[in-house]
Amino acid sequence: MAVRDDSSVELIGVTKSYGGTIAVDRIDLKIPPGTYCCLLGPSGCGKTSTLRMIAGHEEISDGYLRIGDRQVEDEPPVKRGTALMFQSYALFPHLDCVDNVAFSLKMRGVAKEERRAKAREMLAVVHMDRYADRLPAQLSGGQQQRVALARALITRPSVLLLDEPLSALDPFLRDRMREELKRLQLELGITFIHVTHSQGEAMALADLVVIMKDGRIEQAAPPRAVFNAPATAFVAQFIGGHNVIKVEDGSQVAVRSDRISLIPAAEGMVVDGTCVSAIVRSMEYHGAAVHLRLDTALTDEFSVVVDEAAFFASPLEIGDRVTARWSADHAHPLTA
Amino acid sequence: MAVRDDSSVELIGVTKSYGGTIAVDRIDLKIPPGTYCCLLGPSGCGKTSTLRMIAGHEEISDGYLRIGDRQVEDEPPVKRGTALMFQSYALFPHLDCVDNVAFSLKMRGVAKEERRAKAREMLAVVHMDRYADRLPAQLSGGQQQRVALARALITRPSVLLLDEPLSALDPFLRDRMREELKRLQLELGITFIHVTHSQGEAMALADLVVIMKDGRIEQAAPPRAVFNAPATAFVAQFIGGHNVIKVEDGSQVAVRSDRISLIPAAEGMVVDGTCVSAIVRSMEYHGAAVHLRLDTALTDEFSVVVDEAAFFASPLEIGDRVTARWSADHAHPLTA
Amino acid sequence: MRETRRGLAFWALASFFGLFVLFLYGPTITIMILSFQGEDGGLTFPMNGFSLHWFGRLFQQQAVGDFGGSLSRSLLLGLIVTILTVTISLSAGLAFRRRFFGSTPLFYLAIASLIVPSILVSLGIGLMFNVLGIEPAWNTSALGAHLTWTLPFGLLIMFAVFNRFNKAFEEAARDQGASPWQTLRHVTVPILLPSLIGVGLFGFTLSYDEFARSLMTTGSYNTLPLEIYGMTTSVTTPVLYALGTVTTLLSIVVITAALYGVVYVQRRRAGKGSDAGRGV
Amino acid sequence: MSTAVIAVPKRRRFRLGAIAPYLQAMPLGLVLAVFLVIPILTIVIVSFWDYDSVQIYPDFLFTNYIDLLTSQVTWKTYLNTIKYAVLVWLFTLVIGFTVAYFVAFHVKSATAQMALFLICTIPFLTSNIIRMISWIPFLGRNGILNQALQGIGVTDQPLEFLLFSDFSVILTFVYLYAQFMVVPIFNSMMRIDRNLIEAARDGGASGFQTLVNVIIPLTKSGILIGTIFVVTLVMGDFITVRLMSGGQSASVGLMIANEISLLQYPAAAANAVVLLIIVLLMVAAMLRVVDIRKEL
Amino acid sequence: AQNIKDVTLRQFGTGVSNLNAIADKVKSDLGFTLAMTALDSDAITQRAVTQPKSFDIADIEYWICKKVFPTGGLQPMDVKKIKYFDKIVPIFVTGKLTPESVIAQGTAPHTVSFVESPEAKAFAKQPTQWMTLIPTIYNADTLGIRPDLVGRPISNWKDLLDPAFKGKASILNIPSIGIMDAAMVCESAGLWKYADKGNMSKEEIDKTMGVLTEAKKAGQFRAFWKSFDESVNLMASGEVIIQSMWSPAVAAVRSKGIPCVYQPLKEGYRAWGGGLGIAKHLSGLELDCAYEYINWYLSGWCGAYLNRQGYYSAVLDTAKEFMSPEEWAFWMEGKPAAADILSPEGKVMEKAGAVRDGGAFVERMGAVACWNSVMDEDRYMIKKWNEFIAA
Ligand SMILES: Nc1ncnc2c1ncn2[C@@H]1O[C@H](COP(=O)(O)OP(=O)(O)OP(=O)(O)O)[C@@H](O)[C@H]1O
Ligand SMILES: Nc1ncnc2c1ncn2[C@@H]1O[C@H](COP(=O)(O)OP(=O)(O)OP(=O)(O)O)[C@@H](O)[C@H]1O
Ligand SMILES: [Mg+2]
Ligand SMILES: [Mg+2]
Repeated sequence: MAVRDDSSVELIGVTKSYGGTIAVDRIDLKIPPGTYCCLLGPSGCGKTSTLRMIAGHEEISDGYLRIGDRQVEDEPPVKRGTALMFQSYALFPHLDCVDNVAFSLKMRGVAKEERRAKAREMLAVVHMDRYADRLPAQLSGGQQQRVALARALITRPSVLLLDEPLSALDPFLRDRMREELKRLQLELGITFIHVTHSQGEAMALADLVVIMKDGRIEQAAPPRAVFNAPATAFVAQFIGGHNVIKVEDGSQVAVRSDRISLIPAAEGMVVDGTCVSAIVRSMEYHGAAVHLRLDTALTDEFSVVVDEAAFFASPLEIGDRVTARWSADHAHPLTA
Repeated sequence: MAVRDDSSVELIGVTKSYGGTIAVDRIDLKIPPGTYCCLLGPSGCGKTSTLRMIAGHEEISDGYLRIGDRQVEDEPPVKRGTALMFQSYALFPHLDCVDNVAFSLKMRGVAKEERRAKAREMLAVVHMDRYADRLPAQLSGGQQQRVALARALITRPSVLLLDEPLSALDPFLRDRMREELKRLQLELGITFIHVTHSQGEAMALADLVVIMKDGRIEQAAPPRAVFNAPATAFVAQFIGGHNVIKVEDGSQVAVRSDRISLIPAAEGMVVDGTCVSAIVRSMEYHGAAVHLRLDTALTDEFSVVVDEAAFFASPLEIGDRVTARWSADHAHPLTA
Repeated sequence: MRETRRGLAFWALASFFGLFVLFLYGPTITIMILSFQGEDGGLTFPMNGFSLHWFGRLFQQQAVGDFGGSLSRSLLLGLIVTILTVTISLSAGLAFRRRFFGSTPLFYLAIASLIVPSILVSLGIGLMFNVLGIEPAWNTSALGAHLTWTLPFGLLIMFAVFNRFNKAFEEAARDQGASPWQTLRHVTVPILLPSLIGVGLFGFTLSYDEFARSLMTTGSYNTLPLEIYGMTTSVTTPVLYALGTVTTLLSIVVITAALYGVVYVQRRRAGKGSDAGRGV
Repeated sequence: MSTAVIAVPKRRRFRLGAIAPYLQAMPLGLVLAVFLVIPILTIVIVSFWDYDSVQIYPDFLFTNYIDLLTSQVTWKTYLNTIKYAVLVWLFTLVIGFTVAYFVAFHVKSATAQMALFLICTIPFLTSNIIRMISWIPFLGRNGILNQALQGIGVTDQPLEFLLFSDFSVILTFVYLYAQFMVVPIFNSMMRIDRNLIEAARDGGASGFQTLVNVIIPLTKSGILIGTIFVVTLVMGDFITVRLMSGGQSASVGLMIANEISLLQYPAAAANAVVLLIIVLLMVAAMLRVVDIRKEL
Repeated sequence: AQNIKDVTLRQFGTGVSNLNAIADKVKSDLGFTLAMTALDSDAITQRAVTQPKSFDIADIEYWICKKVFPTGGLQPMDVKKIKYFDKIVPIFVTGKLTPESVIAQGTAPHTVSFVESPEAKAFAKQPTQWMTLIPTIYNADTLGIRPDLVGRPISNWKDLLDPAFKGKASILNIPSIGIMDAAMVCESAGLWKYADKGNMSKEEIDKTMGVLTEAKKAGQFRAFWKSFDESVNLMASGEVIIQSMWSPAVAAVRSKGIPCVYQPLKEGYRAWGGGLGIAKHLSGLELDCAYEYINWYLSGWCGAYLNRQGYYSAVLDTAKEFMSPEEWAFWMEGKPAAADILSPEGKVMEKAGAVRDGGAFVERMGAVACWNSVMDEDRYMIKKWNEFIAA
């Protein structure tokens, strides 16, 4: 399906303050139509507040919000063309799946038969037509999520907002639902704004990753750009898989953990532009790779990812001395 | 610290039935002293039931349980030398951290000053001495977890039981706590039995991974053995990173996703011993690697993991035709 | 297989509970036995024969007083109190979810309403109506007096209920285009229905039984408790007990039916199967 | 992007949401104002009035209070009432706690819990007065209990203290009000995370230690709410005390009722104001311990 | 115009006289509806004072009238409209049953029966045209005893405090009435003589209550009763074997087959009387109906109905016409029953040959020592009574 033009979202100087505390601080963000956008950041950074302001469940303290070509910050939720999927799904416990999905049609006064028929169609889209007559309490987490999705989609929103939709699922299911969300978004051609605090999830899903910290945006870019060129030390650390290293001139660089190689220890704890003496602090087996944490003079945390086969060819023990080295090409300079 | 000898655990034909349903079905398991053991399996497979039987909070319906050299299935929790850390931590909300940790000493009648001093020491071990006077409600999830750990450890148990200790934490904190758990286990030299349904967690932590299904043990082995030689198709699928492929003689083999290479499509959808024609169904960016899902004639799910740099050197699009191939050395035969 | 045993504590507590139930039912049972008094029997033991006489008399006119009228007044009053208690407490419960100016004094006023001794409320309302020249009646002043008793309970229950109520349901409804009124009608009320029924039942029982607050507020026509008490100023007969027996049996029937209904609905719903807790 | 929008001044619309709480709280406020505040004010005002045997006269006198507070009877009666309140509180607490504990922690299925609860509720649907007076034939000199006791040979004389005594008063109070203690305690107990009990056991606590160190502290709020109910109900009662003591015991409520019966409204009002203040002080002291709004 | 059938008069009073049978008869004889509400005596006082509009007809006792009438809720009745006014037993008019009788102490009905004018609130010393209450029923109370359990003849009020009956005696817990019983006991025991038992001085109140308090502390009393029913149950269940009692209550005990005697005593009776008053707000057709009702009340059927229950009615002549000669002889003349005496419901109350306790009407009402009363010192009295209960 083609991208829907009315699904662009633009935040201009949007601010949220709760009494004295400022939860979201003058953020600007432009999301092109048909984008899968992930809001990523540590707990309390303002992700949910931002999402709820877009949804219209939280008043915007200051700033403007545009969806498509309309300015909507004073509109109620229905008039914005957004739909929100709640973290706990918030399915109405007293209604069965059909009636849950048909709820918004009922509110608009659509006749019973018609709205139930439409709801069944929508349930079919999420493969839940078999469970149409069940109550939410009789559904598993994944099934509930699909119903919640159907309920959100039946209003034909141009923007779907999701607050940590996958966090309540077990890891197995999480992967499955992740794929399905992405498929749906491509199919519908609308914008998804998805809040998460898992960098893996954001990487896997997003066209646009927005990394927030303390109510401000640190970086907003496609995932590859974020991973290969983190803008700040915070971004590099938060998305993981990077070592942030201070270089001589006082500035910092980021080096991907899988771009570092370990060689037998040179004498002493040498520090130099592209290599450092280290002691193995801990090791974790991750199937295809082994993750090591090293004690170095450079940083608190120095992590290295080594291919499993290579690692076990000449295994290391905790406490072993090694030298870690990397190529200067792989050292990406950071702004702060 | 040296391994404590009395920390071995042995389950012999242990069964748990709730009324009619059998939750745990005659399992045998021998855990050597000082082992970090992870119980892994899908929801409802009986992990919690097993753990709670070891803890003594659930009666063993049938079978025997040995801890150290004592047979304990009829002993109350305190006498078993086990300590349980609850998933939700179960800190006493009316007691501050010190009193939470000192609880078991109080029960044993240790004088107030003495037990509070000891509790403070234990809080120091988990770096929580600064928060000694706070109530649980005033702590973050990670802090609560440390207090719970301190409370479990103060009884000097020979076996520490943990039911999904990390699932309530955000991913950032989860990694940190994981490292800390492992460190503690090595330091104390006691056995940890840790329930999880995250394969990554089990791999990263365990000396012994026990994979359960429907109340039975599918495989119990060190993580590398599990990853490189999954015993059954279920294990291969559950731990992930594998493709289970039917071969000519009707038996199945497992091939690691990262051991598969993609080459430009040969004609038609060819199936053969070590290669298969495929169409790219979806792609997920994972930072250092890209995960692809392919449609093939072989299995429902065919996944391939490609190094990021290699992938973007000659990127693929959804819908592209490719041929996936692997070396026969990497095809590991499965028992069922 | 080992048997699951119940500990000594269980049986000790179960016996205690049994004794408590016996304690609660002792008088009820006494009433039942005595309602079968012979025709010449009185309100006390010893039994003077055995008959259904008093049940028959229950449906005839009494020498003094009027069961029919006062009972129907009490039932009607109870019903009005129930409806008002439910709506007012629900409405106030909704209000109290937000801090608003005067919320704390209002809350403490409600608590005060609970602890002001009943005769004072009764006397005060009676005097007030007198001063204002309004005629007190069971459906005005007594209604108000009863509400001062049932509303605080209703409010406390609503607090408890709303503390456990997930606001996301309402936001979801708003998101789906429901107006505030539609949200209340189609989401909040249905979800809270069991609790609201609980508040209603509670309010009804409190009102149905209220004596002291009715005493000076009922006006010309008595409610049942007053009527019963008034009847004791003359010769009373085991008809009183017959009334007690009949109302008790009636409420047992109603409650059992309600319980059975709930279980029945649960069974039927469960019949559709459940994947809850399964990772599908 | 159009930057023109930035020039638009921020407007804040009037929102119904802002006054909604007031509208929603209004019915409650009105009922309480009309049927509680004004009547109580009336009583307070009248308590300063003068009266003779037939009329009351607007005035501003303290004599009603002086008479009341300087009389020994007042103190005696208040003491007696408080004695009832304390004893009834004690018994209902023990009973209420034990019953709630049994249903909350020893009955596993939710359906069974509900059924047991309903069993405890059914007697309350029979009129209070009928239930109260039916204790008389049970406890009387020739009542069921005495006959049973004599029948099984526990005593050969009927036990007189069973009826028309403090014993029967307290018994009836406990009988009438135990449920007011059971319900809030049960409610608190059901909110205790079951894992806490296991955590206590895991820490080596015996059943009794768990009770003292975990369950009781966590049930405090329920106990408190139940206490408020029971204490205020007993403090204001007049009918139970009169009927069950055979009129031989005094309570504040009874004293007020006697004054009202002879139309000595100002005296009754003064007495009522004192009672109200004492009860309010007691409750205020209890509320200091627990914020019930938070604990519900 | 308003139809008399649509009129409903609301009457309240104690269960003693608020009988449904009377309402039924009113409906059939007069056509309008009489709605009866039964209350206990405290509630009656409260309602009459605080809710004067909640009733049309008040059925109250004379001592209550003393408190209620001055509050203005009732309107005096014009005796010219009362057909049988001249035939009302003189106790309620002059205070003397016979011209020679001594006026009894206490709130004797005639002292509160009249006011000077329709607006007056103060009682008149002499009969006037304006009457506050029209008497309905009255009686002379004495001690009721369980002859099977007291074990000896009872002849004086002081026997109530005989230690032999420790834990088995009772008195009324209505302060205004209870203290009168106590006064009878004190006088009977020869402790002192009251100037006017119905209007004691503080000192007399102190002394009287002192005696009661002592007895209470010594465990003399089993219980105090407040309502008719309580007194019946106390006696019937054997909790109490001697107590001050109402005549119909004795009858009620006896009707259960339990022996009970309404014991005439040397010192005489403590009497009480009730009457009907008309609410202030009544006017027009309703007021006419109220007068009609009162005239009907005195016209005999009602009197007979009440007499048959052991009370006395206000106009004896009319009642006599509605009673059989045997009944009249038994109830009013103190003669042995010539035939079985039946209750209004048709139950046998007394077997043939029985004699009414206390004898004839004149013997009983002629031996009234005092009336239930409200004293000038009632404020003090209540205080002392509360003290007594708290003791
Ligand atoms: N209703 C509120 N009142 C006051 N402060 C609030 C409110 N909601 C959020 N905050 C504060 O605003 C900040 C941002 O909260 P927000 O919920 O948006 O964070 P988040 O990024 O979604 O965090 P999380 O990952 O924990 O969900 C936090 O400091 C939070 O404490
Ligand atoms: N108290 C109980 N009564 C009846 N059945 C139970 C009870 N506890 C567990 N079960 C059942 O026993 C089986 C195993 O449950 P268990 O809690 O051990 O699974 P689990 O592996 O811990 O699952 P999860 O990952 O969801 O926690 C499940 O089918 C469950 O429904
Ligand atoms: Mg959030
Ligand atoms: Mg589990």
